[in-house]
Amino acid sequence: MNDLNRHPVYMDHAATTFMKPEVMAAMAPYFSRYFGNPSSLYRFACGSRNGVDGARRQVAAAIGANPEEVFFAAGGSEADNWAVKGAALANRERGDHIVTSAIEHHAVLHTCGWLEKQGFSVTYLPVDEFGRVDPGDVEEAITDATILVSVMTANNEIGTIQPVAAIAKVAHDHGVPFHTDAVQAIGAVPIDVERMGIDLLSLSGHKFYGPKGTGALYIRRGTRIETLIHGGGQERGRRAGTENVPGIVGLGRAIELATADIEVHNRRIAAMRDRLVRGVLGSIQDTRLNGHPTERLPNNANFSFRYVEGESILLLLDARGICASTGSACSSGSSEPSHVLLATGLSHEEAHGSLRLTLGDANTEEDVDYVLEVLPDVIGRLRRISPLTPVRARIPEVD
Amino acid sequence: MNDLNRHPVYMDHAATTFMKPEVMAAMAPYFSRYFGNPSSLYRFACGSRNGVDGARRQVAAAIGANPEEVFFAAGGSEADNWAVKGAALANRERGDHIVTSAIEHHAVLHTCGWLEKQGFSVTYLPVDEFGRVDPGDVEEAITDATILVSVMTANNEIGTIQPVAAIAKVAHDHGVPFHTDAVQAIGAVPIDVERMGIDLLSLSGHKFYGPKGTGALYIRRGTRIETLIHGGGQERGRRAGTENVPGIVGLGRAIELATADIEVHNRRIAAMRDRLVRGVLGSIQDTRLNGHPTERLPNNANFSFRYVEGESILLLLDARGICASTGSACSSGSSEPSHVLLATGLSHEEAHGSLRLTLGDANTEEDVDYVLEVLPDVIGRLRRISPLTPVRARIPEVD
Amino acid sequence: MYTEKVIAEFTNPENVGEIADTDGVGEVGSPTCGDIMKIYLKVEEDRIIDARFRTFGCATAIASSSMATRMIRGMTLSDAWELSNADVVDVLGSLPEAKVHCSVLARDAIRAAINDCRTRRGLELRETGSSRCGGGTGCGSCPENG
Amino acid sequence: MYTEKVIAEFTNPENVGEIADTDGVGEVGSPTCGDIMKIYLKVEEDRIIDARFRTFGCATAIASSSMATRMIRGMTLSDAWELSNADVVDVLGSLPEAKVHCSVLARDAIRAAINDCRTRRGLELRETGSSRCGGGTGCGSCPENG
Ligand SMILES: Cc1ncc(COP(=O)(O)O)c(C=O)c1O
Ligand SMILES: Cc1ncc(COP(=O)(O)O)c(C=O)c1O
Repeated sequence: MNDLNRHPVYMDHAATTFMKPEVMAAMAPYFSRYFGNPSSLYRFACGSRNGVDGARRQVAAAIGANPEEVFFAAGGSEADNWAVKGAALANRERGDHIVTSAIEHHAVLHTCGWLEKQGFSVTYLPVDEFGRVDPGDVEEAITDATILVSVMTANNEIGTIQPVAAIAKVAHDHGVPFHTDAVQAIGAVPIDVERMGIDLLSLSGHKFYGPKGTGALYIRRGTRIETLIHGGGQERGRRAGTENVPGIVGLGRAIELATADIEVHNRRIAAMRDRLVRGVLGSIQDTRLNGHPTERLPNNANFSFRYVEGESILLLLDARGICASTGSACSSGSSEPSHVLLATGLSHEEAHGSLRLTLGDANTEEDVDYVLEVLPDVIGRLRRISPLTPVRARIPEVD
Repeated sequence: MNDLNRHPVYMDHAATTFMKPEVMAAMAPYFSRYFGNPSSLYRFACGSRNGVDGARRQVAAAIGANPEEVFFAAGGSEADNWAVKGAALANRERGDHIVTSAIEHHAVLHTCGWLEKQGFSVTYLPVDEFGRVDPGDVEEAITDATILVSVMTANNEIGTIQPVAAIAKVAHDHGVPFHTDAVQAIGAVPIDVERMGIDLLSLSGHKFYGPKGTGALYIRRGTRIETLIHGGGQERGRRAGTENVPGIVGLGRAIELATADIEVHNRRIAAMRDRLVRGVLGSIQDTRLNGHPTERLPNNANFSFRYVEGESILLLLDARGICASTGSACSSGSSEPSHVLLATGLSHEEAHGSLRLTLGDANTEEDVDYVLEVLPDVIGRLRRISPLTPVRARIPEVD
Repeated sequence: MYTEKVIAEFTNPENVGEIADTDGVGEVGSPTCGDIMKIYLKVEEDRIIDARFRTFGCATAIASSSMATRMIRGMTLSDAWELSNADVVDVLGSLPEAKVHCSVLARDAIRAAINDCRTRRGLELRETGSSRCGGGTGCGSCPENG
Repeated sequence: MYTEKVIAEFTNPENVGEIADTDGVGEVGSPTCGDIMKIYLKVEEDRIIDARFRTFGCATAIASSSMATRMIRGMTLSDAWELSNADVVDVLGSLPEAKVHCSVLARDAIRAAINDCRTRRGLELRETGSSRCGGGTGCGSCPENG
């Protein structure tokens, strides 16, 4: 039963991606050759300075920003913390209210929780059964005291894409800056900060075949935001710390690659994903697809299999060489039901029985075939063990 | 005059170091092979999980800590921000007073400045002419409201090593936790958090031949500290964000290498440094060595050359292929006189005329010879240009 | 995260199923908690001659159900009552710290089954010592458990 | 950071030194500011026939001293008075943004020297338009400049 000799079928690209060889190639010279501190004055440091400048242009180009509006950080979580705390603290004298959604990543939700302890108040907007925020709800939630609206571009669990431009417009109509966590969206949803009216945007390198521990925050010129990491004058005085030059260079190259052929790429991935979804829903009864039927990330499939629990599904898949996830991958060991699934109205049982399969560049049609072969068996086994399974769904009874 | 064809003589190891090949070799498999998210449940992720766990043990072993007390961060600045803000905010109801020194790195000083804006009060202890903090001054500064003492292990500009164990003892006698910024000390000063009584310690990978954008905070078990970056449950819920696995693995290997043969290494570097210092003081008049004569980092030489300005020295050295620094490397373009040199009692003129040469593993005796050959000429040229230079120090007059 | 032994027990559990003419059934947990364990006993005199289970839950819950039913087969009811989750964990080798409490479910289900057996025999219930949430200890996150 | 042209002017400055029988000397800046510039003029009628400098300061200060003295040689005093730091920067190519203000020192020193020349000739001083800190603009950080 252990198929690990076959190299694992990796369908957890929303958790993290492998790093592309082109990205490694771009980074390689910056570890030991152009190793200078970009802040140093001597010419030798130009190598690293140029690397950082080039990456800043690459990130800017990918999201329709000016290079001066791109600030590097050490990942999506730092960027989210910076955006939300930074905007909140910088606008404290203007108001103390933040509007966000119930399905944000914990990097935003727990940051909001911290701000609540500092005396801010936060509205967590509900979502519909598909996980969408209604811009009308944003409108209603905004008060005179609102200083930030933060709604993610696309959800990491169910893949639902939010009407970001419409939400941004509502925020701006009330003079409130708009932040979006685009960590999952880069390379999947075309981003244009101008057109979409985004004031702050977080991204993370390892979600699009770039290096782990890299990220960026886009800060529209004129947006009030406090510094999160104080110290030296790096990043034009806004984010202290010697620049992770190889990481930044890798991030730049990765975002360039990820956004270059975004439509072709999406079509290929979405076609595989659609076949996977059809196959799963067609072969396993009492199963639902979570998230939005169309407004979703091209690589995301999220199912609830009734009567069984997610971790068990995961580990049986693992035993067959398939890497997948349940809920989000953030808190190992915990088996909390997903706050995202609960927010879409699922029962605890359904939320517990969720499986997220996220496809990526290395996946093939054979991978999809293999998952379609293994998954019904895995769910069948667990359903035969479960006391919740109705007899009709327990065929064949014998193990 | 341009000697750049000769590969540059790099004497700015306090700004950053090249990455050792052994470190690169340790990291290499974690970019694209063991790329799994350490929080994922499947066996494939064990590769990265094991990498992170191993690095945690390596860091712990290097500083005499338990692995459970080591938390990875994205650099020295983040670790300093986390330690100082985290301890301050977590102890807010106990008091609002912090004791630190006037010569801390900006990652501590500006963090303290931010805390002052949040209502904390901070005592910035003076230092003597050698840059040492007097533990007696710490004793005097501590009040009932003091919740943190933060004094660096060794200074990044003048290399002065602080009596950390004595300061920690004073803090503990008053029930106050003690943080030290050991970013410059790792690999140069033997660290034992138990013996030295350290409760919080910051370190940064790129200062000891490890990767940029990596660092760690040691948190003694039981030390009250708030989270700086909120979100997922990584680092046992204390520092959110997908782990920079290759970076962490590199940090672990680098600290292992840096602390393995610390005494042999120090002897070799210090011998070169001492010859450099003797040579400079012997050949260039009106020059002083900044920092402590003996209690200093083995690789650090910091001079004040009267009548001339630091950036000019740096750029003339650069033209001759020597990489050095003046003040700290943090704020490019700024020519503020060093707050450290001013704190040791130097005049503005002397502080402006400082040069820091920091040796490292790649330096040879020939490098020292070369600097000793070039530097008197560089200082001579600038002194002949300067209106401050007395005639006796301007020989030969003709350029 | 899990040892090979736990994975083996989980992927090939023994004693899955029901006992038609059972002498005692115990069910603990709830869907809200993310775990439900149901244990069926066949008892002759004071000795457990067959034990079966159905479990909805994580790998630990399934592995410990399987292991616990294997362990109590052949035991007297009073020995089975004393089976602790530490005993189960010991035989499984080890569990991730965050998962240890999930194995408590098995002990709770066994006690519930024994008590059911006692009820059928007209004996009084023993104090199970298990807590809220239907006797489960919240292997998943249980709102009632905070 | 600096262009090749600035580096060249800085590493091989022209007109370093003093003029023994000078017709006007201007000194601006202070050690506290990190920059002192002293310019010596030799003037025939209304025309500058020689200009020399001594500068304590950063590469920009030295390069712009050198360039400015080169530029005012042969100029009339009133043309030299009008030399702006933008003119000097233009000829140097470009300067890092944070350094542009350091080149103002040269203009200030020239005006101070011309005023000294006017004093020696018994003319009244012209308003230099330069600010605090001995006329310097704080190329380094000047406490008086905040
Ligand atoms: C003493 C000291 N503390 C903190 C830092 C900040 O470390 P990093 O640049 O890795 O954030 C540095 C170096 O820049 C340093 O020398
Ligand atoms: C939507 C979203 N936001 C933020 C993050 C945090 O990014 P990182 O783990 O790089 O800090 C993630 C991924 O973990 C994510 O999916």
